[in-house]
Amino acid sequence: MKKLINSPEDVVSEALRGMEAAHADLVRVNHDPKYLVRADAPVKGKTAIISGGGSGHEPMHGGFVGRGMLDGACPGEVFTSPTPDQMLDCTKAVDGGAGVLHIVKNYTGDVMNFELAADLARGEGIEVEAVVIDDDVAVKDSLYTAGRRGVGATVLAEKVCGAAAEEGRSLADVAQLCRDVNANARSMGMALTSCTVPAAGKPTFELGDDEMEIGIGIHGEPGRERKPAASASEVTAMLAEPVIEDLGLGSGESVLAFVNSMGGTPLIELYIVFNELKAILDARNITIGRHLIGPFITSLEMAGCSITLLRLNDEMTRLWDAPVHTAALRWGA
Amino acid sequence: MKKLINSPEDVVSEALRGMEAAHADLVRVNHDPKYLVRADAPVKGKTAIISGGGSGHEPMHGGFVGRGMLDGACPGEVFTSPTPDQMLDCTKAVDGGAGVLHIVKNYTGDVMNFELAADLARGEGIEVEAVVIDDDVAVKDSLYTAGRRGVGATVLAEKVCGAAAEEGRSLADVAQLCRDVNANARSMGMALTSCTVPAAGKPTFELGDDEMEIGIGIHGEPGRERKPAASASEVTAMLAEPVIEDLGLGSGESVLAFVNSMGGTPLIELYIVFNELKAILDARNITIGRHLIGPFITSLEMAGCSITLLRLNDEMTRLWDAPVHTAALRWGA
Amino acid sequence: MDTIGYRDVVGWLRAFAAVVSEKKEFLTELDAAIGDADHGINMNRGMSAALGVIDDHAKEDIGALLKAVAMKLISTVGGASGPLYGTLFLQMSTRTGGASELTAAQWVDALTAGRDGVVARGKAEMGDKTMVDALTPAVDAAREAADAGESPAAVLRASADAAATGVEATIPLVARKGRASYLGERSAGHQDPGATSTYLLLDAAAGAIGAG
Amino acid sequence: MDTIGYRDVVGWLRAFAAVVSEKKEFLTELDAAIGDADHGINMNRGMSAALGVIDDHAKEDIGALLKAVAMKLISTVGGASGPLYGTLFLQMSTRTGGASELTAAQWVDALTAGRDGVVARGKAEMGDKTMVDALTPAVDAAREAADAGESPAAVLRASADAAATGVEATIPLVARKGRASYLGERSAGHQDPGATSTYLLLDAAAGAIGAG
Ligand SMILES: Nc1ncnc2c1ncn2[C@@H]1O[C@H](COP(=O)(O)OP(=O)(O)O)[C@@H](O)[C@H]1O
Ligand SMILES: Nc1ncnc2c1ncn2[C@@H]1O[C@H](COP(=O)(O)OP(=O)(O)O)[C@@H](O)[C@H]1O
Ligand SMILES: [Mg+2]
Ligand SMILES: [Mg+2]
Ligand SMILES: [Mg+2]
Ligand SMILES: [Mg+2]
Repeated sequence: MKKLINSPEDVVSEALRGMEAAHADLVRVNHDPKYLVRADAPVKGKTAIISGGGSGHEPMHGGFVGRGMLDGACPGEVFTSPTPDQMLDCTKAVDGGAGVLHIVKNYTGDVMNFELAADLARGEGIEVEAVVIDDDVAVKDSLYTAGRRGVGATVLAEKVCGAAAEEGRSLADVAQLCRDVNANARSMGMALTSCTVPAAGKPTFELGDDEMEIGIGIHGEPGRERKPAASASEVTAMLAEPVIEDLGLGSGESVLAFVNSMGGTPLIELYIVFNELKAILDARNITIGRHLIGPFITSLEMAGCSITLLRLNDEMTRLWDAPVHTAALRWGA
Repeated sequence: MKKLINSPEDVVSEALRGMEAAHADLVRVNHDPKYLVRADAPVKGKTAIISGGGSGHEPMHGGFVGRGMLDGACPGEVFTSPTPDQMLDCTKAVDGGAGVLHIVKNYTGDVMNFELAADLARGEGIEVEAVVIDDDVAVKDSLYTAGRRGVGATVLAEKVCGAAAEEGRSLADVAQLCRDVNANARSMGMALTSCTVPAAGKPTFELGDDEMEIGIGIHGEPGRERKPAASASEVTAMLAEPVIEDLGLGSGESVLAFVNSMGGTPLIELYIVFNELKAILDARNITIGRHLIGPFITSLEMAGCSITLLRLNDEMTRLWDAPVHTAALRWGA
Repeated sequence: MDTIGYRDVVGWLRAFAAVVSEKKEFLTELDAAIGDADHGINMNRGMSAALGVIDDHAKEDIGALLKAVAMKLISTVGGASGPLYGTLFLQMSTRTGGASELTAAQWVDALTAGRDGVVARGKAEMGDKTMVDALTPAVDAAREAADAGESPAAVLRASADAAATGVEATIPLVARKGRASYLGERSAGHQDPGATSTYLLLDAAAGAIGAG
Repeated sequence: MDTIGYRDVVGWLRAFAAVVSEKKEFLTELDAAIGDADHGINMNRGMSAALGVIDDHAKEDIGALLKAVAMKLISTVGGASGPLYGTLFLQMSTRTGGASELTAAQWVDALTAGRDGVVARGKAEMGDKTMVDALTPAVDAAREAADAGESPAAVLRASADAAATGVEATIPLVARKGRASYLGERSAGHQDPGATSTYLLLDAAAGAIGAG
């Protein structure tokens, strides 16, 4: 394992210190327990939004804390859910009296830890709603399983809900919007290489020189299917088609197309994938109303990409366009 | 070689089509010869700035075309300088009557091709100035060699000069500013892995499981020294110290600190490096006035990072802060 | 010995921390195959922290000790195993508050409460390929042994052996809860990491307390 | 034959394109060792495009053909070799404009002009580990043979052989121009890719024209 780190145990805390050193204008960092909140938190009277999850997905979530997006974020160990005490303290630090939305990715660990935290926060008199994001079509959604994973839609939900909260919308409203985004977004990802959890020291899985994993999540866990590596055009179809089907997207609709690098795939390849995605959507008369291209929800240095489509309506488009000023997403400010 | 591409020959043209599909609001793309210009080019009366170089360094340069930064960019084949006909046509497409600055990275190929293009453009009555960026302290600067390479300072020069041009400054002024930025910026990079040029199909060099290259450029070329892999703290010192020495930075000065990923190094590690860099600069009483952290001048999927320091003065700080709206850098707009 | 004393419980927790530290890589490898390669790391982070709690614990109150360990695990482990192990200890603590020694029957009651807590939190059933597949047979075997009037040492041994069998039984299963469930059919053929650490927990009890 | 005709020049350029395509990987490997692994790809892209120019060229004017090839190389090769090879052919064309055949002496004049153009553009001297290290000995050997009244075939063979020796001589050198110079001492021990392709160019001339 070769990484630009000092020791595996210190990865998360030192990166957090780096964030603190760089972005003091945007965020305030707490080190024990670990969380970060926007510099002006708590914003009185505003619905607050926090998220959290394992580290290793940067810039998510810490890079999305700031005006127009998250009020706070809780980084866990690499690929490991944060703990309820982090979430509780972060919830208290951002609550401006209008309640706090927890945006939770659907992983057993995240869900259980956020549940514990929400119980504790409610016990201290803070209004908390939790919305679980589960947009990954690679996983069969069933009553008898853990259900779909939360992946790319998380980034979109954090932006759209962040804008709504900034406009002064109530906790109930913002939570409903979050559910709407989740209901209208689906994702699918693939990997060309594995990644190495620093504390484990070796790749989570091994892929042959001409193999790829289709349907991976964001934790370096293997996907549903191992296949021979294929062209960008074939891979894009394998990802986009199940997403389009599952969303039931029809001719004339408009989407936000999010082409995400898992970390190790360079931008030049993402644009090739975007070009293919455009062709697939054009052929179905689906418009790309907005887009996001880059490494936003990653798995350390994993090579691969994911595609997320969000069915847009006028309100979501407007909220997407609203000013945002965070370390990783910024416009109109 | 596993990449999200269709065929090695089509990488650059398909990625350019992806840029075109995504960023029609920001750029206009010409396919033969290949170049892109900001959507409103030529801007009448404004000094225009173009740059160009091999592809594989994305987002540089195409991702920096737009208001407040570049007027145009010419992408070559991967790691290969573009050709004079691209540069000539791009120069003509952006010239608003106030002349065109060519920002050229100091590589034999880039310099010679831009020289040819400038001669041709001048022949057609366009005023052209060229500034060669050579900020890489890993290379000894000598009359008898090709001199230092142009690396990270290129991004900073493009931003600062782009802002100055937007303010209406003359070609001579903007060119002088570009020389000032170059004179006050130095960089050093390192790699943990090689990268694979699509057309070559295998890694440019091989690094052992516990080796790193110190003093690499941005073309996947080997560096000056192969060393055992070291901690983030040691690596940061190896990069930052020669930069600080060469710039002659003293106590009380302020810098723009640019911590760049070569492509495959994830953001979490960049923040660890930034944290170390902050400690090194703090110890010398050098202030980080501004910063840039992320993959901005990359070498495909190479793992590694580079550090660039730019000595700031009030004017450069102001120009750095000025609004910019490009695919890859955006603020204040 | 016909009871499990406070010192036995301390010995058990220390032994569990030791074996988790020793088998950290093994547990992580199991998780790499069907999860995200952190189970050993997670459990070791938690149990190392718990050691501090155990050292600092003065009062000979088994319930209070188990509760302190539970809270430490909840705040240090994260992931799925943090709330699950936290809940296991937390529920055990509710049945052992104030006690400085436990009969075999009391132990079985506590373990049953712990198992019920895990099921309530994680909603896994037998056969879902989770720690429940080790815990439930262990509870059943312990109860049977206790009902038969066996010594605490024998009860603990019986529950550890049943857990071992339960772990074996996870191998062919297709996971239906937790991260491994995303793999679908591909999860079959691998031993569940959480079930494995649960076996280590119960085996540590048999070792530490049986020997004590 | 005592002159080099238009068809000979066409044969030469086609043969060069063929050998570049065949040795593309080899040239790229040489460049991988001390450069950026693209020299074979660059040259092949350029010469493939040049083939189209050659096919389309109707007039039996050697200078016009060389100029067309030069412009095509400049606009398709990129990198260092694009302007350098472009300049080589462009300067050769200025000495051969309008001619449909060349004497050995005229050929040597043209090659000398080409070499001078490369030196003017790239500012490399002998011993800098560049294509100049193949070109300059080749020019010298060609001139000597021509001055001695040898046939064009012999002149071309002499220049190709000298280029081969020049390529060999680049191996121990430390590069002082181009990308390889960034390696400093580490560039020693490797054969220069541009010198190698220059040898292939001159060897193609000897093969195509000597045989014709
Ligand atoms: N819903 C559940 N109920 C019971 N146990 C579960 C559940 N989900 C996961 N587990 C257990 O947790 C183990 C994984 O723990 P760990 O790797 O530490 O957490 P994570 O899956 O969050 O990385 C699994 O092997 C399984 O035994
Ligand atoms: N200044 C120079 N003068 C003459 N030849 C040069 C010079 N710089 C580089 N070369 C030649 O160019 C070759 C490299 O060409 P190529 O790999 O195609 O371009 P690049 O270095 O831009 O990738 C070198 O092997 C060398 O022979
Ligand atoms: Mg985990
Ligand atoms: Mg090159
Ligand atoms: Mg796990
Ligand atoms: Mg080269």
